[in-house]
Amino acid sequence: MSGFRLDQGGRIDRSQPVSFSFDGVTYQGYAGDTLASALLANGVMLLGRSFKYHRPRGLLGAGSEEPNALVSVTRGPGRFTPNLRATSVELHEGLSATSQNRWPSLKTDFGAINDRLGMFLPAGFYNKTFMWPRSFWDRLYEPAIRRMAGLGEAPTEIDPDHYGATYAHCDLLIVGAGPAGIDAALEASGTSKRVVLLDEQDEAGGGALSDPALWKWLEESLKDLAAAPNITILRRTTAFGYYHDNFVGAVERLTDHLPHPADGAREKLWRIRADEVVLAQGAIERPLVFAGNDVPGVMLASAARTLLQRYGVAVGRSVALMAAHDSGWRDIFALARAGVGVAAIIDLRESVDAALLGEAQVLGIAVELGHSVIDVHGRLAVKGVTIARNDGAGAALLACDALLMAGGWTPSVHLWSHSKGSLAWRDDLGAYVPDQPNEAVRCVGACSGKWSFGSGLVTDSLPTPRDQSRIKAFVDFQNDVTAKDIRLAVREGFKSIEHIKRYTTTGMATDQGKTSNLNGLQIAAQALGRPVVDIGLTSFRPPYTPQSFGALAGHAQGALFQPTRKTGIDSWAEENGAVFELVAQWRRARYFPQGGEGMLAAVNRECRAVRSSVGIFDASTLGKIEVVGPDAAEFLNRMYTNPWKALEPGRCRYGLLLKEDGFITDDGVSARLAADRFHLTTTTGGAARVLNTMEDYLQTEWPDLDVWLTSTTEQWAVIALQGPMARKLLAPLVEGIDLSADAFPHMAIREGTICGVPTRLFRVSFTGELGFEINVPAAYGRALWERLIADGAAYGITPYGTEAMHVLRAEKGFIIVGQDTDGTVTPYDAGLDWAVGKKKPDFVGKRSLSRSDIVAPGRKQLVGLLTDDPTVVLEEGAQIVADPAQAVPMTMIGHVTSAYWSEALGRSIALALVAGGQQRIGEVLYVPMPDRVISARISGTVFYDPEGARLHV
Amino acid sequence: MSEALVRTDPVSGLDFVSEGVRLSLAGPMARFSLRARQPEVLEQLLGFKLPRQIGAIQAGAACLGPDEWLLRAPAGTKLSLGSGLPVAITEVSERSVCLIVEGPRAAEVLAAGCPLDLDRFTAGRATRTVFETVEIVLLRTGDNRFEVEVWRSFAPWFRTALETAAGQLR
Amino acid sequence: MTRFSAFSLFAKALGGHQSWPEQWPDASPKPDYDAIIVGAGGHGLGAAYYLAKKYGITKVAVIEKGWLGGGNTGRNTTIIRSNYLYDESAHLYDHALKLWDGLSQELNYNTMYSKRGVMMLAHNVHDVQSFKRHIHANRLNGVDNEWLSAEQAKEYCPPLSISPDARHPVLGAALQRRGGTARHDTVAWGYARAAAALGVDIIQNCAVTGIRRGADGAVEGVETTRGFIASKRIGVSAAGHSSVIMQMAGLDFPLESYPLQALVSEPVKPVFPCVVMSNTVHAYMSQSDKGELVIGAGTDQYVSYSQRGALHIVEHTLAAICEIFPIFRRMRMLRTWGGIVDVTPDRSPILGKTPVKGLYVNCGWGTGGFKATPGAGDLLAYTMAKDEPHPINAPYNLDRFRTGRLIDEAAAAAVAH
Amino acid sequence: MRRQPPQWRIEMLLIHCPYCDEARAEIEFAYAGEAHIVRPPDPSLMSDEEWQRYLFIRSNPRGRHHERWRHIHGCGRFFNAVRDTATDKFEATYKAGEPRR
Repeated sequence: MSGFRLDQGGRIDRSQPVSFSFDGVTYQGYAGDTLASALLANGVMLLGRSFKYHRPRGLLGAGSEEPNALVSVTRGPGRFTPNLRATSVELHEGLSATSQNRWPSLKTDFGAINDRLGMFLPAGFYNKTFMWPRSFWDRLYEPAIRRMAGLGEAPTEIDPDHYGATYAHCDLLIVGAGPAGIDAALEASGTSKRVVLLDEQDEAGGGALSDPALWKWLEESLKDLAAAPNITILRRTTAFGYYHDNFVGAVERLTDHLPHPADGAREKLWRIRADEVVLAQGAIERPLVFAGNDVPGVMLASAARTLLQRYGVAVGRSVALMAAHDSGWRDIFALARAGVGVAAIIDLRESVDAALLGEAQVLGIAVELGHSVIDVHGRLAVKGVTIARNDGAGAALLACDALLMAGGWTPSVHLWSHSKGSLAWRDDLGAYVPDQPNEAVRCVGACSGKWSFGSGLVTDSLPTPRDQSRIKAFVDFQNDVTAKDIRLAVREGFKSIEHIKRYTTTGMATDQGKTSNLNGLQIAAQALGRPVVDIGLTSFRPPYTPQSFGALAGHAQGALFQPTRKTGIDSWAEENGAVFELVAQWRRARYFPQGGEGMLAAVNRECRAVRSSVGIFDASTLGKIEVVGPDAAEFLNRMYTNPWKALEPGRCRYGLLLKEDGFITDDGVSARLAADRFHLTTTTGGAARVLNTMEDYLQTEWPDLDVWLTSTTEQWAVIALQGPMARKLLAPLVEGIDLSADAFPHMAIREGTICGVPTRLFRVSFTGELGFEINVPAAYGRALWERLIADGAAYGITPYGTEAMHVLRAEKGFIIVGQDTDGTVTPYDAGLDWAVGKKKPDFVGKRSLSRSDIVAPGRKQLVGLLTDDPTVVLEEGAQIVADPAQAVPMTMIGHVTSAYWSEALGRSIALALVAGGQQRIGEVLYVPMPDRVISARISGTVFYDPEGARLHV
Repeated sequence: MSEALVRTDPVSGLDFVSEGVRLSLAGPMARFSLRARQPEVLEQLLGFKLPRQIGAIQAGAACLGPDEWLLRAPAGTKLSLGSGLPVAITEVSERSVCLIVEGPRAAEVLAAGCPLDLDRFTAGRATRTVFETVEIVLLRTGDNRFEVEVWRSFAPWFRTALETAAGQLR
Repeated sequence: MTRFSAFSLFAKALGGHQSWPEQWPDASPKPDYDAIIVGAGGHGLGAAYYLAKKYGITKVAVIEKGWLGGGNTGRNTTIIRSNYLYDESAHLYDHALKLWDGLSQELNYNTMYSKRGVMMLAHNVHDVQSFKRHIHANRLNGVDNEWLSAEQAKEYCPPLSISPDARHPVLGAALQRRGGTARHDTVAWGYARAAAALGVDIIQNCAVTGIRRGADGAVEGVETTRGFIASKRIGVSAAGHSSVIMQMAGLDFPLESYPLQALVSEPVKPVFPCVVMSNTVHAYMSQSDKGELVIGAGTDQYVSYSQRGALHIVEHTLAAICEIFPIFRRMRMLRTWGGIVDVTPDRSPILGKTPVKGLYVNCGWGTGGFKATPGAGDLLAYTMAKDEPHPINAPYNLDRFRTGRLIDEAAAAAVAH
Repeated sequence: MRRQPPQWRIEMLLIHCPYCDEARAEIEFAYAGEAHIVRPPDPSLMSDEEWQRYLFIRSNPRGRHHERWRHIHGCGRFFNAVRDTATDKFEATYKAGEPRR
């Protein structure tokens, strides 16, 4: 036992004891503790195991920079979180934490065999081995390496928590509520500026929280800030990334510090746009690099002071300090004054400020200048250290149960660097500090390199008489990167810091190198014999500290993940047992099974109804665009492949749209309502794309045209009524429209009313039957649908879904863009020559149709395909060959795009894209399946009623 | 003719009330998309003035773009379509529904997914914008009152998103 | 070159690892070379290696403006697969896949190629049709790819949610078992070390500033920040910066460069046994040998060389990941980064000769370059050595954009109807 | 080739819409490719080579880039912008039809 709770002091609430457990053992702490401080108060020094060597580890720091003390926390079913820093886990009643990366227990970890074998596992060892025998890699080595991976266990259950998100705007965003951040906020209080001050800790105050002399100032300042109406303070909020134009991402933790279960969102994503950003992120103390610097009980001096002043915890009963910087003296003086036993101050420097020496003398602390720690004794806890003069002589044993390291300070320039501000090297600090900003941002306080901690010596690793190549002096504690690993990387030719980082993995652990980067740089520079600035600096990348997937996804979870668009009639389909499919953003009824029918039976029944009587189909998802203005016809003429100017009002036309590269992108039947007004339709998935493309041409290429486009997709519900009885069913409901074949021919549109509401009634057919598409204002779609179902009962009206629609259209050889075409198909390939206006001088995509490979013979063309065995339905996507006996790789000449059982024809049908297909009508080709070869004959694409007699009735 | 068809709304007509905010569905209204290069031509045709500044609302018409206005008028309002003129008038009454978000925390609820700086989007302004990935037309009709036009099929998602955001206020 | 093996590791360990030699010397430019490769990524170093190894051209320099492997080689999500639809693509990527197998032994450098399988999720009827088309075509091309039901997909990847109530329910998946991952850096380092051992000069921190052409138009060498370096054969393999380099030779290319984002989680114990991709929700994921979940997202919408991560992409990608793998919602994102990918109009690469004599190009790999690394290197070397493309890369010429013979895998996957 | 708006948009850049005369979040905008590439008045007069240039060749500079954006979830207008592709900073935005900056 080393650490213990002092009788007084700290900011914890001693009136509120809190019980919690770690690795199944129950302990007591106080409200205001972190898991780390509470464990230390209970004498628990061993908190984790390192990644590679499984070395026993205790605390290094006291904040979010902590690399060692990683734990898993369970908050009930589904609420398991690995890899949390014990220093950032707030204690609450019932907190249950476990250690990680050890088996069977934290004290006895078999994985620590890696530590014994450490000499054979230097940086990059896996590049050099596990290659022979070759067959062992897949079966043995690789799975074994994979099993070694990771720190904590992954969650295994679905997280029941939810997460929130918001945008926020402010004039001034201050990141970090330490003294510098608070000063910046005070300065802005009472102004008209909207100020947001955020801090990652549970309490505002930053470094002031560890300095009782500042507590009164802090209390008063926070009172002033709370009273200022223009200032918002966000605690437990980490600004994790700084993006373009002063856009800062932050996550607020809302419930993890409360006993569970807790109400409300667990975390909230803040997306903050600020006119100005002030970064007051402070600085992080740097460890020193020497043999045994990772034994539990060796920690940052500032962390020991924080544990003392904030939490009333002493890190040991006999504490030594290894300093290269004045700040460590201040820290250990604080411990001494609080009554903690101090073993000695060891300082690398030959001389230090006389005031420090004087104070040490007053406090009765032994001082060894010009000395370094060269070894640490103890495995699970510090038992003592060996020190020696910097020239290697005078080795002596010093008994102690904790060792503090004061290696100087590293300004936290993470967010500054995210914003692409430049950095300048400061030799005196041995650190990079902010230089030129790239956004409206400034750094204040310690993160700008300004602090009152005193000065120090910048080191790479401490001098030692021992063989540097044999000792483990850690640089990156979590990833177990030692000074000798970095020297090995340099020896092997890795000379830029990015290479060294990747080869050794230094700085790539979950702390992202907060305590290790600068030491790594110094050691690499020393090994290379070059100045630090010559070897570069690895980039800082968001996030500042790890952030949960849930918070970053914000409220886009469950029902809010992405909208599922539904028509007004969808609810009827759901009530009537429809099976749905998702098409683009929409949900569409695929078929309506009755009495336990499977899909095929249902679709056959639906198809029969359409061919023999009448079927009803919800076509509301089709895209609709109203094109209005004197130049409407001219505009469409330029966009579509076919001519539009001569289309008479009241008539419809099939339109085909190409991309400028000549390939089909969309199609639809459109109507001319008046000389200057068209009602276009597009595919369901193409609506937004087509509208955007049309706006693009209109605004950019032809701004002189007087025509405007309005999306009307959602204005209209569209009900397709298809089948020989369609007219009879419709006639009694419609007013103002003569439905007779002569007055209202196929491919015409009429406006009138139906059941008292206005309608745009299309006489069109995607089934080959007499058919109407009834457009009514969307609010009336469901009511009209129900009326048609009721009135249609006399005719056996049958609702049909997208699957039957596909079958019916395929029987007629109508293509579906995106299924029978795939973005590489021209109108000629698709057999749509008739839809191309040959006399038009230009339309979008026309020029591409005459490129040499587009007019070359042998292109894949859409044809029909009839299997020799009429009962066999081909598989969509199946490949077609001419010679089924050839060896793999086979020469494939096409593929099946659509294939169905045709109830009307009593056999299977298919559409296919086949090389030179239109010249192959009648040929037999082959579809090699895994288990057999299917033979099929090429045919035309229209299988049913090729004369169109059923349409024109 | 049998009885008239009844309207169906894509979201509940019931109010949702949470601390500091109320969500409700506006009743039916007529909506028109008005387009013209020269607003005078539209004004002459319609007989009223249109706002010229993008983002302004005047006489029920919100100027959404340099040549675009959204006119919201009492249900049943009919307009002359201006056939032959260099204008485009398209009825879109049923394309969207209008959710009313009101109360002292209305702006906070909308800020959950809307990237606008609502402090600077004062009463009397209107714009097309987004709530997360869904397009909306946002009209601020009072300091604590917003009307949000959202296409019908997105309305259930949008309403759920607003209710969720309102429930998460603390 | 010290041969890498468990034995050499053991022997060196006894000496405190003091006697490992440099894996490649940091070369300075010589006045002239038989061939110059611009760009020391996996592709460029691979080309140099194969030039020396297979075609006997050893007086080769690889010129890199930064540090080798520092571009997209070191920034991608390391996915390897070859189950492409078109013959041209299947042949190209399968050529690479065959080279991946055994690459560690060939280079005497463990590239950690792990055949853990790449599974692509089908979320709607259209996906199912498209994947079946791929599977049929792959089978007849001799490329493994198989259809899994949703339940089989879940069995192969237990974290997968196959809830039918999901916004994008999983209807099934296409699985290529030979697909997998490799350790990205080691591919570049392995090629660099092996190429250097064959005499190739690897010249880092040397930016190309111009391409010198003679009176006949043919290349004569490159101007660099470290002086002029002569060569009659220059291969450009500069990924996101290809446009900039080609413009130095007076060539405008059909390329645009976009930021591509990726991220990793904190490392956790093995939980995710394969690679899963979903085009519908725009996300893909695997777990590294270190335990990090490695997640790729889509490209940003605008042309950029800034390599600056974008929060929106992260938000949408993680929402998608949590939708498909809801058990990972409490996992935490550790690091995000961006690469620059160069994209052609048909999203397939350009690999071959250019209109300038002696200038060869390997670019336009978009988001798919890593998996092709050994193949692209080999084919670029072949093309440079023979001054004509190999049949595998012949279709990937520049001319296809003029004639219309595009190789558009993404278009073939098409849009939902 | 004309670009389609992506499936999602982003909230990172702040873009000044020259029509709204207001800086708005990028999430309201859709990128629309390089600017000032004018569709030829009569494509049939172009060679395959020239047509290819129009369709596919892009300057893709590292530095100043003229590009189009559409304020798709705002005023709906396409406009032009000059942006430095190395830093993503906008130098200017201006209305469609105005001369190249």
